[in-house]
Amino acid sequence: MKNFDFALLGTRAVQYRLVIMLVAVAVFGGLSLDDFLTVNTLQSVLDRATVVGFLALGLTPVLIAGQIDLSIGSMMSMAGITTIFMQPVIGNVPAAAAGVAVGILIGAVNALMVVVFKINSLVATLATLLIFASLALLLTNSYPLSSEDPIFGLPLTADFLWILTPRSAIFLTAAVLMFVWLKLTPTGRNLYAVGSDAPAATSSGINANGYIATSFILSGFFAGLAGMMQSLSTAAGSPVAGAVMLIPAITAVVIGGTRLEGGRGSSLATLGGVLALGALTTALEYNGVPSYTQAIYTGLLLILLISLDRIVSGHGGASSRAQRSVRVAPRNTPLPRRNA
Amino acid sequence: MTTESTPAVALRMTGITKSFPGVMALQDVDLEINEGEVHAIVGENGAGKSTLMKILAGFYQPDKGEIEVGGRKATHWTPREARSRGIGMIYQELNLVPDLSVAENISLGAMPKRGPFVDYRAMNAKAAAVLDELDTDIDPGTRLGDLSISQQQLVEIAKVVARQPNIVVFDEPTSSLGDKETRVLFDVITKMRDRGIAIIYISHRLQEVMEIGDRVTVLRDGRHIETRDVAGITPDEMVSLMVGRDLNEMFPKFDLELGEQVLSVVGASRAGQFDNVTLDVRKHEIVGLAGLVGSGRTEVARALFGLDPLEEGTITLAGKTVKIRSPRQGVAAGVALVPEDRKGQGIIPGLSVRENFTLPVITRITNALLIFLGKERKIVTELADRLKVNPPQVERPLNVFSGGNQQKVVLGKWLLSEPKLLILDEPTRGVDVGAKADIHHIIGEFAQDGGGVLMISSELPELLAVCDRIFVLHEGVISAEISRADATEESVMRAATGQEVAA
Amino acid sequence: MNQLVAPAKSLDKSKTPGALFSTLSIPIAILVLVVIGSVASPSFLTVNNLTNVLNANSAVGLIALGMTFVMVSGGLADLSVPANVAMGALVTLGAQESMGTGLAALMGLLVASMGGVVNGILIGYLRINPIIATLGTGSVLLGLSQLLVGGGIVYAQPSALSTFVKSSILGIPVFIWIFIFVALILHPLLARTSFGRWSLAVGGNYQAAQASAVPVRFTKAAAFAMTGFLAGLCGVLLALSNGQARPIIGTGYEFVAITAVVIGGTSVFGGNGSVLRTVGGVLITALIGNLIILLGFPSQATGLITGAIVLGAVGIDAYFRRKAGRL
Amino acid sequence: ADSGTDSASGDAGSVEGKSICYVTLANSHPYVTPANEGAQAAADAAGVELTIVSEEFSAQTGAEQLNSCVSRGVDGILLWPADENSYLPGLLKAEQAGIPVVAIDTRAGDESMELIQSFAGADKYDQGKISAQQLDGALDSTGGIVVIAGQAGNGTEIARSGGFLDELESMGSGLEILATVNADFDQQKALVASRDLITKFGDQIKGVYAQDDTMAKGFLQALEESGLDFVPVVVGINGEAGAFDNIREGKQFSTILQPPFRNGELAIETLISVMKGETVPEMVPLENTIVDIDNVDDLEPAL
Ligand SMILES: Nc1ncnc2c1ncn2[C@@H]1O[C@H](COP(=O)(O)OP(=O)(O)OP(=O)(O)O)[C@@H](O)[C@H]1O
Ligand SMILES: Nc1ncnc2c1ncn2[C@@H]1O[C@H](COP(=O)(O)OP(=O)(O)OP(=O)(O)O)[C@@H](O)[C@H]1O
Ligand SMILES: [Mg+2]
Ligand SMILES: [Mg+2]
Repeated sequence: MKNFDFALLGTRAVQYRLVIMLVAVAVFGGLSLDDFLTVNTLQSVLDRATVVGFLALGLTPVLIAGQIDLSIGSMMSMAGITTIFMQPVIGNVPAAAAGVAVGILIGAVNALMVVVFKINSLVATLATLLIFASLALLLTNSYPLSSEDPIFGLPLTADFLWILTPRSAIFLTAAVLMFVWLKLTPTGRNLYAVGSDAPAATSSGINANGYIATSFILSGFFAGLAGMMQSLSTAAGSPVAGAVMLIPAITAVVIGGTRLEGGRGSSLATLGGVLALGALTTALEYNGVPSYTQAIYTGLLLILLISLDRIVSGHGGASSRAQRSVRVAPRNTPLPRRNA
Repeated sequence: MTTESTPAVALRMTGITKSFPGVMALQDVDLEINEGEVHAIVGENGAGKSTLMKILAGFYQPDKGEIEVGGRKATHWTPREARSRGIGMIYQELNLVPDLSVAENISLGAMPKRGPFVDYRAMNAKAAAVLDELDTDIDPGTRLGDLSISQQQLVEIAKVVARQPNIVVFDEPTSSLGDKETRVLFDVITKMRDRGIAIIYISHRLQEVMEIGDRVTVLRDGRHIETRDVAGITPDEMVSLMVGRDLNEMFPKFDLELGEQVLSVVGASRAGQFDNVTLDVRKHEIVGLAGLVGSGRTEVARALFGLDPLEEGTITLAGKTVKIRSPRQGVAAGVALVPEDRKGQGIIPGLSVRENFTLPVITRITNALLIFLGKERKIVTELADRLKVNPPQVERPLNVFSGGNQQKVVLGKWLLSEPKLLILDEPTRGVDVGAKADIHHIIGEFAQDGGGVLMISSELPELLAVCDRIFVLHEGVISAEISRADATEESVMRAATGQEVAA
Repeated sequence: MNQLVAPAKSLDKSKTPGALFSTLSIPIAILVLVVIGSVASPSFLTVNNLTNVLNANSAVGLIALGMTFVMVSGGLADLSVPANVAMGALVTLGAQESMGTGLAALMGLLVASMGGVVNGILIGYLRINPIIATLGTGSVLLGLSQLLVGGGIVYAQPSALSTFVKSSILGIPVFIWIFIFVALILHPLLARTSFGRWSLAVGGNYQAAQASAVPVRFTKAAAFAMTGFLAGLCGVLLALSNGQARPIIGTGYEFVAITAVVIGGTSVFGGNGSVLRTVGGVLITALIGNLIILLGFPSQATGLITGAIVLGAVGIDAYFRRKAGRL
Repeated sequence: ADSGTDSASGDAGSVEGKSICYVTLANSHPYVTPANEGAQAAADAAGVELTIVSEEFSAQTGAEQLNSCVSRGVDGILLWPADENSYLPGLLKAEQAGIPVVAIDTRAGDESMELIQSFAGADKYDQGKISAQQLDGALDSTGGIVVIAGQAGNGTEIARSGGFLDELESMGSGLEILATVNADFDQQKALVASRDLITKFGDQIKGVYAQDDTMAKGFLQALEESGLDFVPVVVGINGEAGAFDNIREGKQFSTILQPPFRNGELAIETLISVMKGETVPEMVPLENTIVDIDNVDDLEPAL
């Protein structure tokens, strides 16, 4: 009896973890700081969450497709320096587009490596992480570029709607749109199928490679967006802007509940993860908690959540049963090849 | 060929040749399938049946040869193209997505839409309709990964049926189905045939071929041997065409004096899986464990080996009460299990035959530190020879071997551990007649040498032929213990379906 | 022999282009780099420089050796390496005063190994995804190590042990000896022992290995514990030879180690790999670093070249694998 | 933003109970940590509430923290710029909100500096310049040198490289830069790179500009290992204890001492002056003290 209650409690805790975390952070922040639960703070939490948020959002389809993209930070840096570099050359708006385009382009390179050359995505994107981080430094000679029009990007982080700024509004919209795509449209469902079992999806006529490629390009797109917005709102294109972004982005996605094994996850969960992490960071920061202690907390949170998830989902015979039957799906059916 | 009523040709494959590195999988194979016929394809493991079908489905490109569907030549033959031309495949292995719902799986690749969105209502309705046609009560909303294997198999079939294809390939569909499900499947196949659909049916169970097939094509070593009307062929003839020789003894049975008890299980239970199971196996004895799919046979086997330990009950091995809570303890106690899911739990695909063979006993061929490679090679070569592993190259990775040979390796792996009790879960599933005879022979020899065998099989004739005694499970409870003399298909089936049996 | 006709022509594994590539690629790559080096710079083929090449990556190479087991056993990668390096280094120097250099170094090794054991428990026993688990533990451990030094720098006191670590034996630096020593232990451990066979099996098919009475959880956990230990060893050695340590001491080592293992041809999917090949991978990455400076390339280009080599090596390997029909 | 300069000038003289947000470079760093401690001490002394947030070397993180400090409506902001440009938008917001900003340790770009009331710290650009002068002087403006730079793109690296190169040029120095490597302010990386540099150039290396003392130490280690007996002029920065030893032993030519704790104090004191409405100079210098064999025994190492 007792056991059963614990299991149920655990299941619920995992199910509603985002709500629990957000409430806990709000209570903790509200109690420890008198200016935490204010419009200003909320706005700043949301606004600060957007850059990591875009990266995490881009990572979500990749993880759902059962792949991983370590190069998001490098793509972001490349997009940022492109945006700032191109401003005087082709004008502000086209330069912003060019920044995003660079993200898409590198995403396409990742897609090429994974889908055409069949390199495991962990390795392929580790390589592109190294390559484009290095390229960003070489291109800028390691100096951050400063924008010739620093005012242009400012409206991105200005007051917009109540607790929103324009860029956090774009981020929220993107998260909702992605949710609709993933959950309600056939292509979204197909993406889950590919991540859950690519050969099986292929045998149903789903172009698994196409979906995997798309997910990498999307990741590039969002990293490009992150880099573009970041560089515009700081009026600088730094070659190392993205270097520290990978871990918070992955953490946010995973805290949200998307699996690294593919087949499960959602962009709203990612949104929740991003917000929970952002709010926690802000609350700790305002309390003067040193960054390394924050790292301990977030690390513990990550381990705790994922262990809880594991223990709860690994409970009882039902799921060992489920695991067993999943194994029957073939691992060795080759993916289709185009040319004879 | 098509003389009298000239039925329309649904599919013509001509001169199909396909090689893999080192293997000529298909050589100049012709195949012609008519509309409204069930065309069986038989052949030994590795004969090339699945390869031919994968070419038909667009998964492999043939090195040479042409495909003609519905009178039109196939160009740019991809899985997508094949599907759009009405070819449906039900594979030897399941091709489903565990994380989506049953309904989504059934509509996978062609979900009904309303505007840009998935029309979930239509999708669920469609799934419910097809599942109903297949006579199952699976809820379309369940996550597929939560279903049992046989339920998944039905979903797989539903998925293909739902697409209303003109040519349907069944590649060993019954290997994980029980008798009831098999009957349902045959009904469905008959209905489809009567609607004019061309059906290709691959199976190692020749009785099934005799029952459901109209014509049969025999492949051997990647070559087309013969196509004949089923009415004009006997299973024995089929077998000799398949192996190129006569097989006189399919189920060899050594009659041996039974020894003392090897295994005795009393009151074994695992919640939700089986309850109060009591059974025993003696030296030299082959004991069958029969039951319908889902009756809990696999669970009993796994528990005895320590994969899912018992919650209640005692296990006594060779007179000693033992606790088996992990496969390591199982092996230490002298138990071995050949699992039903060969690909998932039997083989390590990337390792060589040698490394697979010695995996459970590797600590026994080491000194304090290192493996004796020479000794390992010697043991393995001998064993491969004895088990007729084909090709006899023990350094090749196991995944390039055919199913039957993989199964021999799994079996051999456990023979090396010299168990007192050998548990076999569907040891001949998906295995051809030749290899099957080999496997039965190996099992017989093991019993002869003083081991006890507990064998699970969904093929009743196999159990009846091989076993000295049969326990029957019904919904996790032993419903009968039947001696060899009393065992008939009827008596076992009655117990398995829960009808009263006087044992 | 067998009455059933063999459908397969006899196939000699070592003669397919893929097998040829995977056996020869590393020696060839090393040769090519050596040729480039000796053409480009007269100082390349000097004993001194070649010692430098070996010496450059032998500390992080230790981690690559451990990481080989992680990858082979299907554990993907250990991202907590920098934290364990820092732990090893900081604990050693922090405890040096109170317990003496030798004991302090053991303490450092112990703490880093504990980090590895925690990873092992999370990944092997709780079966948490290695990337996430090690990201989490790495974050916690690095935070702890910073907490430990209150954010700053710890200096070493002169000691016999650090003099020894900095010295050479037979003209070869102790670092290289240690690397060779560890490689000589770990190579047969993977290739010739039961544990090695278990690692390959666990990486090849976890379920089947479990059903073959392989101690799957232990095997997987041990790989991470071992990597934690080796990362700690790397940290201890660096701290003693540098005479100081900071929490950032191991930054980026996880990527260098992964790169070396991958260039060595170990599959990220697990199930195959060899320590000897990782040694080759370590050599190649070291040669690249050496050549970049000798050729006068900007050091920012390291990532570009290393990344390109990883893509090339793995891409070609994947190509041959596919051609051989083994996915 | 009802607080800010208006109220600060309203009751000039007292800043007790006011709040300062300090965006620091890092929480755990040999130089930054003592500087943070100095800032805390100064704030405590003045009765000001200090919130320290760390950007962990990332200008992007710092820029967002700056924004968030502004939106919290603090009374003053102390900023440690991690690069030249990224803080401009946040500084504009601070200006609109009337919150004074003082920079510590590193200068921001010129446009940004216009929005910053004062800068308290050793000038790193200046440190680069001093290093150039030291090397040029010691080598009589001839010979080859190598530069062991910090982490590419890092603000300190940029300032120290910039000052060095600009000064060499403006002096018309005859020094020839043989090679520049980035060793990320890491001793081990400097060691590995230096081995290769020594192999390649040998005694052509007449001088070494290491952008901090840990990297200078790495070079010296490599030199020792190589067994070559030439003695290049090694110039470092930071005034670490190890560098003091090396200077005493004649292995290192000089380093530049800047006391971090004092730096932190100075910055907060400057900011408080601004908050009180006092006029402060554009730059409150923290002396860059050159340490060499002549004065090494009179000074205390910074860290
Ligand atoms: N991807 C592959 N790479 C290499 N060889 C292969 C591959 N697929 C099949 N083969 C080989 O081709 C031959 C034919 O295999 P196929 O799977 O078609 O046989 P099958 O008749 O379906 O056998 P089974 O009854 O065991 O299913 C076998 O020798 C097999 O080892
Ligand atoms: N998803 C599930 N969760 C929990 N229990 C299940 C699940 N699916 C099936 N079961 C139960 O597990 C028991 C054993 O099922 P299983 O199909 O493995 O039996 P079996 O006799 O080994 O059949 P076979 O090996 O022929 O598939 C049955 O009582 C079944 O109802
Ligand atoms: Mg087959
Ligand atoms: Mg079963």
